[in-house]
Amino acid sequence: MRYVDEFRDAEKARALSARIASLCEPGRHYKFMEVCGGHTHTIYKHGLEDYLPETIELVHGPGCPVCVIPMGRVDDSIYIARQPDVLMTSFGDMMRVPGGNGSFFDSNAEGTNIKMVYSPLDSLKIARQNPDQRVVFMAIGFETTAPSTAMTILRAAAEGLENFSVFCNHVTIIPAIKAILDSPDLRLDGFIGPGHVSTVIGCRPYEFITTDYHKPIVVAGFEPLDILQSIYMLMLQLSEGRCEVENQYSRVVPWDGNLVALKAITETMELRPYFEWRGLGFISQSAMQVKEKYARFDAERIFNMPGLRVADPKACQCGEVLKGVLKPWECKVFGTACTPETPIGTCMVSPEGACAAYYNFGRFTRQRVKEATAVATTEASKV
Amino acid sequence: MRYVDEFRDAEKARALSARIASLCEPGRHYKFMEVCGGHTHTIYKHGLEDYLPETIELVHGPGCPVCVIPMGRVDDSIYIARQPDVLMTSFGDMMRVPGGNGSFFDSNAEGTNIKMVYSPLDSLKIARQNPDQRVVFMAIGFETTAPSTAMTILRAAAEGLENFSVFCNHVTIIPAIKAILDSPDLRLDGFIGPGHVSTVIGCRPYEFITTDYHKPIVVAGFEPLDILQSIYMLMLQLSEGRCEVENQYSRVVPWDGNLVALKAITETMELRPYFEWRGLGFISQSAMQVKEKYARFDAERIFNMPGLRVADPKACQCGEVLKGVLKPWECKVFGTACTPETPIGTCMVSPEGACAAYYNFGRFTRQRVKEATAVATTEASKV
Amino acid sequence: MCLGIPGEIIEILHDKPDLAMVDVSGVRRAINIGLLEDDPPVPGDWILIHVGFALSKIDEGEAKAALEFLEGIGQAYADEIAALLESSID
Amino acid sequence: MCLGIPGEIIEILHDKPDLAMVDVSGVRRAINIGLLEDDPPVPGDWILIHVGFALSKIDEGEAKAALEFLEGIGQAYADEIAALLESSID
Amino acid sequence: MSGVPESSGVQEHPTDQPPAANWVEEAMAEHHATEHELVPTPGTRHASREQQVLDRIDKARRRRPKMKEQRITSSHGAGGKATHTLIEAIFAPAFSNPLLDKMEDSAALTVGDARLAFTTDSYVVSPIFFPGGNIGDLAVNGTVNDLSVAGATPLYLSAGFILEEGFPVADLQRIVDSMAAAAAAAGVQIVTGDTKVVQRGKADGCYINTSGVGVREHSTDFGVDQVKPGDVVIVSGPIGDHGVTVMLARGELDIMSDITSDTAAVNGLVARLLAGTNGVRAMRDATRGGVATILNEVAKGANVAVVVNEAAVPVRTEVRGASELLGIDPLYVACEGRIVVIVAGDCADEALAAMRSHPLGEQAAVIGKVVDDPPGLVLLNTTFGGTRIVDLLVGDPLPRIC
Amino acid sequence: MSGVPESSGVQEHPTDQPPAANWVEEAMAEHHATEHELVPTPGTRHASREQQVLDRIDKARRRRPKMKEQRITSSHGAGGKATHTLIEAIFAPAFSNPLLDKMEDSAALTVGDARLAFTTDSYVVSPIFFPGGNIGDLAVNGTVNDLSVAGATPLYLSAGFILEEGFPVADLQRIVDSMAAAAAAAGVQIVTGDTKVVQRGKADGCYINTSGVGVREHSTDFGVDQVKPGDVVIVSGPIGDHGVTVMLARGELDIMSDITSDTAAVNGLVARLLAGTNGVRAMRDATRGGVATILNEVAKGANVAVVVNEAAVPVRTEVRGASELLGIDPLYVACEGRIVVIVAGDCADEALAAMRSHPLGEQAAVIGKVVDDPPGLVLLNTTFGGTRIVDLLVGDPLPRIC
Ligand code: SF4
Ligand code: SF4
Ligand SMILES: [Mg+2]
Ligand SMILES: [Mg+2]
Ligand SMILES: [Mg+2]
Ligand SMILES: [Mg+2]
Ligand SMILES: [Mg+2]
Ligand SMILES: [Mg+2]
Ligand SMILES: [Mg+2]
Ligand SMILES: [Mg+2]
Ligand SMILES: [Mg+2]
Ligand SMILES: [Mg+2]
Repeated sequence: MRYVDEFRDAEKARALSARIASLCEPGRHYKFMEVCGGHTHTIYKHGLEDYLPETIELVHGPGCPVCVIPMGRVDDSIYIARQPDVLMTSFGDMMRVPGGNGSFFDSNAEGTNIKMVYSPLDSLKIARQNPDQRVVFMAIGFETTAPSTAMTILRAAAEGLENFSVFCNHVTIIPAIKAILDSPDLRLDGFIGPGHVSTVIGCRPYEFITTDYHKPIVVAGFEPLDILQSIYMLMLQLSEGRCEVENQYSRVVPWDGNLVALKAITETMELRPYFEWRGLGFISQSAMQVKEKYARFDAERIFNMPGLRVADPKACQCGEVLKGVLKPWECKVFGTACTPETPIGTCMVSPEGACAAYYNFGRFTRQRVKEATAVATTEASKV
Repeated sequence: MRYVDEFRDAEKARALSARIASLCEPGRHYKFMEVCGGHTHTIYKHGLEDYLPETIELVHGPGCPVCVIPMGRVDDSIYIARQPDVLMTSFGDMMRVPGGNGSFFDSNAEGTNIKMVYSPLDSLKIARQNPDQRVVFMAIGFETTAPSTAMTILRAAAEGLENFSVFCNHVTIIPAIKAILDSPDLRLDGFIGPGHVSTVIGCRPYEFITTDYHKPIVVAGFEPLDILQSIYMLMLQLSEGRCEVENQYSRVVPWDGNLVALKAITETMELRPYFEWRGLGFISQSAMQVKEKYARFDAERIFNMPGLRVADPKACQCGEVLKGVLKPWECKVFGTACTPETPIGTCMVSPEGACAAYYNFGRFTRQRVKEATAVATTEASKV
Repeated sequence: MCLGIPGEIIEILHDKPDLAMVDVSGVRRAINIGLLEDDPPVPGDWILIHVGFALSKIDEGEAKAALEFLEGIGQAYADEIAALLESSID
Repeated sequence: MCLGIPGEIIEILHDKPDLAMVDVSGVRRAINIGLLEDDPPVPGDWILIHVGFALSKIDEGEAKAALEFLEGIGQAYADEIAALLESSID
Repeated sequence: MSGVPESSGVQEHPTDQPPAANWVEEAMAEHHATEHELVPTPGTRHASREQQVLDRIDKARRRRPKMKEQRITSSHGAGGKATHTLIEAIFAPAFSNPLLDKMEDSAALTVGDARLAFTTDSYVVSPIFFPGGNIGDLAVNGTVNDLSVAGATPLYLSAGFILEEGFPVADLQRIVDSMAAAAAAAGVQIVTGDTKVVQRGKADGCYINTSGVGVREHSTDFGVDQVKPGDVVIVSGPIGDHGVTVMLARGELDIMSDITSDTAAVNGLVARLLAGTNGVRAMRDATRGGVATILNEVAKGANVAVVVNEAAVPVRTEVRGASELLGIDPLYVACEGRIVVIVAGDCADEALAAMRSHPLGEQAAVIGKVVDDPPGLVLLNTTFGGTRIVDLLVGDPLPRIC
Repeated sequence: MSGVPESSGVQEHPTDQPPAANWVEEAMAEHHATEHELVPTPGTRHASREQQVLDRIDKARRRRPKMKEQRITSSHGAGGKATHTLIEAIFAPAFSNPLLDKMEDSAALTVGDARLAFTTDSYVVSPIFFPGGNIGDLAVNGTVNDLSVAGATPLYLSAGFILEEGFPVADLQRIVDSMAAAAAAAGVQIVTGDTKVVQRGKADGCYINTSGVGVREHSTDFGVDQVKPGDVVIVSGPIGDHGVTVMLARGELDIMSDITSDTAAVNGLVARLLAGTNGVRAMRDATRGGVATILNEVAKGANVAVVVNEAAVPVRTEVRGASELLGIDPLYVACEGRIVVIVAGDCADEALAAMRSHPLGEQAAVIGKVVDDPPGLVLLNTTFGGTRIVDLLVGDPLPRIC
């Protein structure tokens, strides 16, 4: 696959890996946060950490848009889905995320009709095909996805569709990064910036990280070489004493973002005063809501949801895990109250979250896995 | 079972049979019509003809309320059932009766929702339980069943039910008998009168049969001894030169009928100018429709049915078979165009109809069946 | 025409006086007795049931008379058969 | 975050000009290109697809530059390894 | 309103000749096409016109049955004529092989030296729970029974579940526990299984398929083709309990009763029977379609007549009451723990004695006899002393009003 | 709107403390109940707090799995973790017996001298017709394959149909014809059957259960418990074709492709393999859950580690394209004509050669190796040169956006 396979080349990875190792100051431990869930996925899927020296640690950030949706919003979605004649749509990723009373799958088992769609536009098609149903698109995602929702609202408005609305759960990444940066016990050395968010917002919004917090950030692509190169670029900045916003992903990310996309968002949505993030609590101005002008497409205005919050236990320590202060197993509720089947915090929702990964495979050290695969490779090559 | 088993006693049947035989004039052939499908069923179910001499023949009349419903009315019912949000109810017997495009079963296979009910009142319950459905009771039956429909309409009116109506296909027996009597080639010697119709209309309406047409009639019960006794009473009238309306079924049928039931019918229904009978054509004033006063419960007024007729082939000769003029196999379409799977005339709809019975078992003479069972009984008694 | 089955009134449902619980050989159903309002049945009465309605009361006396007639014919028949057999023995 | 996949524009659907047929390794889907209206893509262009929308055009020059950089590093690494091996043979 | 109209009489409809239905037109075309068949060919033996009509019907009947419907209807699942047509028109010709063509309750296989029986059934009963059982024990017993009536000892069962999204786990647990108990009671093991989940609205809670393997230890083969004139027909107990129970359990008829399903595994009963007599010709469990359907299959399969003595057929009082009220005939109502046995006439006593010695056969009764003529028919000597033909049912036994 | 808010920061919600979800309260209660377990008992070896946490998780994992859900959800049918939990929590304990407990694709029976294999599967695929096949050949091939991978020669199949009222007879005919053709191609006979019709809206057109009986002619028993470190893993061809085909055939994703299902009977391929080598330890067909699920079953069943070489796994270009677009991993996508074979390390070459000599195995490839540590895990050497764990899937492979 063009623009994919070239960036998965093991040969080049080995070279980068050597460069990175050569940049490590002896005795120093590095922690970089990959903000984005997509990066976490790439790192996991390709086993990228095998290319990093033990002294470089990657911290998985809050950038998985389904993982951060709090239980109360899942419950509100189910509340809407239970209203008469409602057909709800959402992305496949949302289906298994538990609310206070189970997930969308559980809710469907009790009679709601929540369907997966590949694109928000598919919800419009469903709405046209089912004029007697009220189709509600449960929208999630960061700035990457918000333009698609915005375009969908604009299209619905242009068509005058009357049985379509959006339950808007779009979140913005900058306030989440800021919340982490504001923590007094922060132990991060730099950020791998979210490449696809940046196609929309560009690279400028990260400048405060370098100017106000003096941490380097490299906006990175999603192939493993992209990430490895970004780490190399971060290490280079650190070793050279620089602290800049750099764009590793220049083949896709324009420095100024996508103005058409930003316009579509600004036309249809506005910032909320605050929004709850699973495991992180309330973060001000960290999410979007539908503007008054498009009120007729706003499920929050159409359906009178209870809007009840579901309390996370006080012991929940996602914030600390995200900041790299605590190991997953050090969280008080890890493995007892908080498990992959019943995740309380954001790090437990996706199997790639730090806590879920540790829960499932904590007993198998990376070293043990590497030895096993090395043995197998050696022996298999004999075959 | 009380009032049932006593009237199924073989001992008494043998005695009656001997009496009947003794009343036969040598060389004379007798034909009696049992008007009622219920009687046909009893005769068939209990093998009653084994008790009759060969010179007494029973002709199965037009009194099976589902068999006489013409294809057009079945099609109209299906048309109604296909309208949005319609839930139709009817009796089990109707489900298999074919219209021009198949039966209710076929129609359900294509998506309609036609449910069987035991009682018209059950349709009201269904209407209450499904306020978003338009429940239409497809009513069939002679005067026996019409009061139940009438009471159901009155109950719906009293409750102010807004999602219930009746597609009225009630027919009246007297015009059908008259149509048969009016035939120039009539070959009947008397009538076994419909016992359960008579619980409602009483015995007086049959008087014209004796006064105008000089044929005896005995209103009969539904156990085999009831029918055998009625035949005995008919034979006795013939042998004594009498011609009267007699009531064999006096334990159930009052001479004057059921005035409450008649009042309920008159309150809610009125005669139609004419109505089509399957295989018999149009008979004037032979069916009921809902009165203007109860228009809101009249499916014929609510739904704008096409009311198309489906033509019976000209060759159809049900009238002649019913009057005893033709044997089933003498009908031109018998066994080719008209079969039990695709019945054109009324005599082919129910397996007990003259044509269907002959189609299925014509090759097995009653004599052959009797011999077979006699052998088995003799041999079995040795066991 | 139309299937009619005898059943015994077990109980008039006092909350719904036009309904009676009726027993048919050990199975029970609530039956509408509104068509018998001129002469309402009581527990122990037998009625004729059609599509959930009681169409008429069953007259025990008439039933008995009918059976007696049938038994009479049966007896006469038996006597004749006996006489016939006797005569053929002779 | 958020899954983005490169695809090649095969055809602009002229009846629906904000839709383009896009090929991803032999499978095809109509993708909304409305977000690229400032610089509309043409057949042969590569775009980044996210939830049915084209988020940006892929810049071939930048991609080439990135790969050249990586190859440069790779070459340097290979040279070093070779040098290392040579030195150890010596 | 007295029912007497002022004037009456058959008359023509005032409008033009209406169109005929498609099927009527097709049927009439066929009619005209075959009409010439009735003209006696010179030189051939002259048959009466009646005989010619009968011959034509016979000829049509011998043709491979065709599905006239374009869509599956509920009748195709009722076990009567439509089910037989579906099987004969679609399944039998496509899958035809000597083992299948026997159309027995289970296939008689031979693998190496092992004589096996193999059978399958899916269970879709509604409601899933009913007095006397549930879909789970029904599924185990039904397949055990199809093996047993082939004279096989049931050994191993498979269990395939199709679950509807939303089905309560507690209900599934109850069903599974019933299956385990039924398997233990019948002495069989469930050794392989499968579970599928379908979307809400694509099933009815829970469907179960069980297939079963048994060993045929008797050297004789049982089967309908072994039946001969002179044999007698035995049923193992009162008929119709299961069918009436389920019909009433649906609640739509509002009829109350204390009837419970007869669901049970009959392998013990069959073992007792086979130990007690060598005269068994054929056995079937009288499920969907009831005893009448089984006997029609026997009559047709063995080309004999079966004569049943109505008064001898055991039917519980309540089953009779419900049947009279609904206008249905217990002979067509399903049992799930009753078997019909055809046994050589001179072995009837020992067969009956053997069956009656088993709890499930306490009320076993000889209900009829096999004779040679008229072949293919089931005849009934009625309680009333008359006779009639007991045909295959056209559809389900539906509640009737007339 | 630039994404940069004017102010930000974590803050408390302005309202009172909201109620906790029930399950959170229960989980917290459990948490408090087990908290004391972390206090090291005096006199016992002092474990680190991390080790204590891991021990506690391990202990919880070894408990018999409990169904947490009160209702069946679609995840229970997806073949991943929820399916395993359902089986282990509900079916396995109720039906437990030595044959079932092996949890193989088919049960290995012995009847008399005959060594048999017996299996069942229900098919509920939607859509019923898809490029490359339909529910009918799928049902025949699937059961043939479950017998084949047990090392058995498939002989006899049952066919149980659940038809929805209204299902077109023409579609049924097409399905039945496909089944007949598939049976003929695989050399098996459909010897017993059953048909049920359910009300409109109580099924999805047509469901089919097939069960199968085969004979195990090889003296060795194949099975996951035979797998040993040093064995190699072979797949018979490109993976994921069937699952991707069906996913796209539903039409909801609006993705076009020329991919067709790989549905095929593998008994010929297996026969070729077994003729070519004595080294086969275990075989499975990689259906629901895909190759990854099979390998997890192997790792757990044999208590070994399986190491897969990602670059060696054959995946068609289009399958890869669709998978990338939808964010799913071909390792989890169902095949219906591909097998995973575990073979002794020194027999890998002959096994591969044997498979490649058969049309269905032309693209067979060694994809991995069995080692002893860490037991129970599937590990992947990625194309990129990294490593990762390939776990059981939590639910269906769903289209993802992130
Ligand atoms: S265990 Fe992990 S995910 Fe769960 S609450 Fe604690 S830190 Fe958050
Ligand atoms: S065959 Fe019989 S039922 Fe059919 S049209 Fe002729 S007379 Fe009527
Ligand atoms: Mg059977
Ligand atoms: Mg069976
Ligand atoms: Mg059911
Ligand atoms: Mg069976
Ligand atoms: Mg399976
Ligand atoms: Mg398998
Ligand atoms: Mg299987
Ligand atoms: Mg389907
Ligand atoms: Mg399988
Ligand atoms: Mg069956």
